Amino acid sequence: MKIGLYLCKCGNNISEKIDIERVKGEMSKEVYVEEVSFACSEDGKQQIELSLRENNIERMVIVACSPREHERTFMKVMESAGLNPYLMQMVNAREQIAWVTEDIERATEKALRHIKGAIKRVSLHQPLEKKEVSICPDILVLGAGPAGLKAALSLASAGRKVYLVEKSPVIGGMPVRYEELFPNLECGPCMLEPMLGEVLHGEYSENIELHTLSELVEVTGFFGNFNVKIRKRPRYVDSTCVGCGECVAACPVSTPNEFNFGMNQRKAVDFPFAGALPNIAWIDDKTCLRFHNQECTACIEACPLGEVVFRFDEEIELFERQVGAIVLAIGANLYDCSRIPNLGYGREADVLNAWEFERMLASNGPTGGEIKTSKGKSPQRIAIIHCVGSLDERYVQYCSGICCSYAFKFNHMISQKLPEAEIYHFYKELVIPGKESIVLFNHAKHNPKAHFIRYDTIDAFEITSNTDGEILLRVKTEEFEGEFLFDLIVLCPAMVPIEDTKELGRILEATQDKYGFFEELHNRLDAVQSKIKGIYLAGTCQSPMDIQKAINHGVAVAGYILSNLVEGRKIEIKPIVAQVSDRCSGCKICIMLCPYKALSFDENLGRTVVNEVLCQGCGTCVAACPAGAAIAKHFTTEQILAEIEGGLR
Amino acid sequence: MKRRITIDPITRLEGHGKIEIFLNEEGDVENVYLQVPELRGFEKFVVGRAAEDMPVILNRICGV
Amino acid sequence: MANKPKLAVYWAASCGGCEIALANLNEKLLEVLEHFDFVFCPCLLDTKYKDVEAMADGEIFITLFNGAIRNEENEHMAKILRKKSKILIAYGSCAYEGCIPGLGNMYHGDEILKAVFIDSPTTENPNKLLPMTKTETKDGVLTLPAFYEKVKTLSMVTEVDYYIPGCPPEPHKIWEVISFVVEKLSTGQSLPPKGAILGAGSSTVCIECDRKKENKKIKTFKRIYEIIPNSEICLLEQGIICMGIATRDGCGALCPKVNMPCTGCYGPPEDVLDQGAKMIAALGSVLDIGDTKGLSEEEINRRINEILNTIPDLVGTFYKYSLPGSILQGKIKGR
Amino acid sequence: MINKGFEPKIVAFLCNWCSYAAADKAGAAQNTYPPNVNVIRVMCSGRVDPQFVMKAFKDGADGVIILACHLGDCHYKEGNYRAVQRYRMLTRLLDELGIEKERFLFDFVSAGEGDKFVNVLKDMGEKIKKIGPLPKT
Repeated sequence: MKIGLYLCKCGNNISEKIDIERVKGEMSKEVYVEEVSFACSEDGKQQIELSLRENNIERMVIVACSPREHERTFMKVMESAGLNPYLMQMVNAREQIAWVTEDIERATEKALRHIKGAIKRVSLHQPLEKKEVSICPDILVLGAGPAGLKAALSLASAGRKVYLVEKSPVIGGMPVRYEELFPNLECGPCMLEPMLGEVLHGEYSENIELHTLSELVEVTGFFGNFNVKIRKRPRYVDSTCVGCGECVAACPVSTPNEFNFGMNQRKAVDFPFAGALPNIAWIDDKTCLRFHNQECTACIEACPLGEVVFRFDEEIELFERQVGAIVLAIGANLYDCSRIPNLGYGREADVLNAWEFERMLASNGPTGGEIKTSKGKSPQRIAIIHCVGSLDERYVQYCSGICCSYAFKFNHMISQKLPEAEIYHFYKELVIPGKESIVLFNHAKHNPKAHFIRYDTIDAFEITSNTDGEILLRVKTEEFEGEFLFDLIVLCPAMVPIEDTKELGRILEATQDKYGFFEELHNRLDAVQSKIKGIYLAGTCQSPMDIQKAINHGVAVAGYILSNLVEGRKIEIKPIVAQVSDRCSGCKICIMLCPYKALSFDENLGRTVVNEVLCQGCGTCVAACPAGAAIAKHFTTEQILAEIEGGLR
Repeated sequence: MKRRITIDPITRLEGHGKIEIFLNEEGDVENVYLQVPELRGFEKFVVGRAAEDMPVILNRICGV
Repeated sequence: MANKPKLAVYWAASCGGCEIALANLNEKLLEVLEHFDFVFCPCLLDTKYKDVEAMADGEIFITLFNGAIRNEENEHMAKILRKKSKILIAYGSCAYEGCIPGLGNMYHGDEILKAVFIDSPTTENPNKLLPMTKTETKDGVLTLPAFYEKVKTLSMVTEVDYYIPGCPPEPHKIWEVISFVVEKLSTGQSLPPKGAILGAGSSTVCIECDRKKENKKIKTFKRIYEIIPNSEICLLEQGIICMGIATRDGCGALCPKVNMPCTGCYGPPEDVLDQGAKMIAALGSVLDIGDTKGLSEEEINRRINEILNTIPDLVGTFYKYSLPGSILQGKIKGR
Repeated sequence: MINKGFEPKIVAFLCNWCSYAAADKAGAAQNTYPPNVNVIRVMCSGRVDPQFVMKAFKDGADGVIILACHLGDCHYKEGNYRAVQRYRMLTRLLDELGIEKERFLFDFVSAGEGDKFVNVLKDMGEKIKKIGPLPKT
C-alpha cells in the first residue's frame, strides 16, 4: 500500500514551526513525501492531484490545517485523482501544533507523533460510498392552528400533498376565538379566516386533505418514508351540510360548551362557536340522545336537506398515509391556575383566566362580548394579574413573553366597553417585546383608570369573596400592602405545553425539554426541527410565542421541508454511519442508546440493524457494543487504536 | 557410589511435584526431598473479592 | 500404532480441570486414541520432562497446553513444548488469557509469597522462610523455579497456533476441535489460520441464552444472594451483572441456564481486546439515572456513583478470567 | 519525588463539534500550550471506548483526557451523558488497577472555550508532573 504524505507549508504558518526536512527524514521509505506551499489553493490542489496520480498513491495523509476547515477540500482532491475520498487522513498541524507551540523542535516532534498515528490509521481506512434512498414528498401536519395552517398552505401552494390533521372539530386554533389581537387590535377571525378559507376551498386546497376530529396514533419509518396511522372520530354530519344551524335550534339536549370553557351551554348538535370553520355541524355522541338509546329525530326533521346529511352509523375510522415529513403544530395550554389556591381560581366564579376572558370579550362568545360578572353585573373594578405561575421556581420558571401584551389589550378593550371601570394591573415584571406592543402599553399607562402595582411573589395574594359577591383581594408585598374589592379578576397565566405533547412525543419518540415543550434541534440555529430527523416543530408546541412568530414558524418549517425533502430527489446517506455485523448476539444494549432511534432489533435476523437514514454516525452504540459487533465506519475501533498506538510508540 | 535420583514431575496425580532422592555410597536412600514448585497465590488474591465469587474462584484450586 | 500422530497435554499454573474436561469425553476418548498416541500428560502418564526434552523437534503433533505462566518452569515447559510440537494450542482459559491465577496480577510477586508463607493463619513459619530458587543442602543443591512477578499467558512467552477458550472448555467443544482437526488431516485440507480461536463462536453468550432480552436500563446492581432471579428474563435486566454480553459464546450459556450469571470464562468475543473495558462500556451506557434534564453535573455524578456503589469489586467481577490477557494485564505497580 | 525534565504524555480524545473546535479556536488565537498532547478526534465523546483509554495507558500515555460538549449541548443529543457514565465507571476500574485519578480526566469544553481547553490541558500536565510517570508494564 503506497501512502503519500503531503506537507502543506501554509505559506510559512506551518513551516516556520515544524521542521519539514526533519519530518521528511524520519519517514520510512515506503511513504512518499511531498511539500506543498498552499495545499488548499488551486495550484496546491492541482499539485497534489497530479502527484497522487503520478506516484500511484493509494492512501493520503495530509499535514495541513484543521480538518474542520479543509477536510472536504482534500476529499475532493482525492476524488479528482480517482481515489476514494475516505482513504485520507488529515493532521491538524496548523491550529493544533504550529500555532500553539513555541519551540520548533517540540512542535516538530508533536507533528511527527500525529503523522505516525495518521499513517498507521490511514492504512486501515476503508473506501466508503454514499448511498441514496427515495422519498415520499407528502407531509403530515398535526394541528390546524396558525402555525399548522401556515405550514400546510405554504407546502400546498408549492404543490405538495398535505395531510392536515386537527384534533378538534374546528380549525384556526386559539386566536380564531379572540375578538381582537394585540398589538393592533385586529379581529382574530377576520385576520385568520382568509387563511382558513384558503385551506378549505382556496387555489391549492385540493392539495390539502383535512381531517378534523383526528389524531395521530402510530408512526413507523423515518425521514422521507414515514407511515402514519390516523384515528378519526365521527362527526356524524357530512360535508354537504350548509351550516344553517336549523338543527342546533331544534336539538333538545344541552351540555356545557367546552369551546367557551364551560361558560355557556351548547347543543348535542352544534357549531363550536359562531363562525367556526369548517362550517359543518358536529354531533357530540356523548350528549346526543340517539347514542343513549333514544329515538330523537329533531335535527333530521329540522334540517332543510333532511336525512342525507346525517351519518349516525359513522364509526371511528383508522387510516394510514405515507409521508416524508411530519410537522407538529399542536399548540400550547395555559397554566392551570387552580394549582395556586390562594388565587381562588376554580373556587370564585369571577376569577377568570385569560382564555375565559377572551371569550367573554368575543362577540361570538358566551356573553356576546359583554363584560359581566357571574351575577350579571357590569364590573366596575377589574384586576388583571400578570405573571401567574410565571417566573417562579415552584410553578413555571420562564416568562411566556406574550401575557403583558394581551393584558394591555384587555386594558384597552375594558376601557372601551366599560369606560368607568377601574383597572388594576398587578405584575411581577413587565415584558413588552417587539416594535409594536408599546402602543397598547402606552395606552394603559396613560389611562387614568389604570393602576399598576408590582408584586414579588404570587403568594402576595389572598383572594376570597364576600357576601355581596365582591371579591376581596388582599395583597402584601415588601413594598406594598393593601386590600381591594373587585368585581372581576383576570389571571394571565404562563403558557405551558398541551397535555398531548407527552403522548405524541412518545408515539414519535420526539423528546421534550425540561418544561415539557417539544425539544428543538438547536435553540437558535434550528428551533423548528425536532431532534428526530424529519419531524418539524411549529408554533407554541415548541415554546411560548405570539401569532406572528407561530406563523413564521409555519413558513420556516415549509421552507425546511421544501429544501430537505425534494420530490424526485433521493436522500443522500452519509457514509459515516454505524454498521452491525452478524456477530451481534442480540443483547440489545445499543438500541436504547441511539438518540435517533436508528437501531432496531430484527427478529428474523436475530440481531440489531441500523437504519442508515437515521444514523448520524456518533458512534455511541459502537463504543457500548460489548460483542464488538457494532462498527463505526471511518471511526472503527481498529482505526482509532492504530492512531493511538502510532502516536505513542 | 553416591547417587541422586530426580523424579520430575511426579505423575498421575493432580498438581506439580518433584522428588529428589539422594543415595549413599551403599546405594541406600540417605535423604529425600519433595518439592512443590507450584504456587498460584489464592491466599492473597481472594482477599477483597466479593464473597459470592468464592465458590467460583476457589473451585479452581483443584479441578480434579 | 507408530504412525499415529502424537498428542501431548500439559498443565502449567492450572487446576487440572482442563484434564478433567478432556476425561469427560468419556467413551469418545477411545476414538481420540484411535487417531492419536498420547505421549505426555503428567496427570495420566509417567512421561517425565527429560523424556520430552529427548524428543525430536516437531515430534509431537499437537500439544494441548493448559495453565498460565506463573513461574520459570511454566515458561520453560512452554518453550520446550513449542519446539517439540507442530501445533501448540493454548487450551483453556489459563493458557489463553491467564484465568483465575491471573488475579495474582493485582499484587506484587513478593506480596503473594508473604501472604502464603508468612501471613497465612494456617502456616507455621517462625523463621519467615520463603521459597528460594536455589537451596544448598548437605546433600546438594536443590532448585525451584522462580516465581514470576506477573502471570503471563502462553502467547506472551511463545508462539501459539490456536486457542481453545473456557474454564474449562466444554467437552463437546473439545470433541468438536479434535474431530475437526482429524477431519482436516484425513481429507488433506489445510487447518485454520494461525491465531484462530477453536471450539467457540465469535459472538457472545447471549446468542446461546434463551432468556428474553429487552432494552436495558439498570437502576441498581444486585448481588446474586440478594434476589432469586426470574429464570425467563435476561439476568442483566434484573440487575445481576452477567458477563454474557462480553463473553465469547461456545459454552451453551451453561450458567444462565441454571439461573446463575455468566462470569466470563470464555473470554472476550472476536475483535474485542478487553472484556472488562467492554463491560464498562456496555454497563456504563445503560445506568438508569433518571431524567437528566436540567440536573447539575454534581447531581448526575452523585446518581451515577450511587449505582456504581452497588458493584463491590470491578476487577474481580470483570476480569475473573482475563486479567493477564487484558490490555493493562493487571495492576500497574510501582507506587 | 521530583521529576525533573519529565514531560507527561497525554492522549486527548476530542469530540468533533465542541472540544476539537475549541482546540482549533485556541490555535486561531495562538494560545500556546505544552506540546505533550496527542489529539484523537472522534465524532462524539460517546464514541470513546474504554478500550481506547486503556490502550493509551498501555502504549505509554501518562494521562488520558476526554473532552466533551457541555451537558445538554451534545451535537448528538446524549452522547456526552453516556460518556460521563462510562467515565465514572472506568475511573473506578482504573483506580483498582493502580491508575491515579489525576491521570484520567473528563471535562466539558464548548467550541467557544479555547482558553478553557488550554487551561484544562496545562492543569492536567502539572498535576501529572507531580505524581510522576506511569510505570510501564
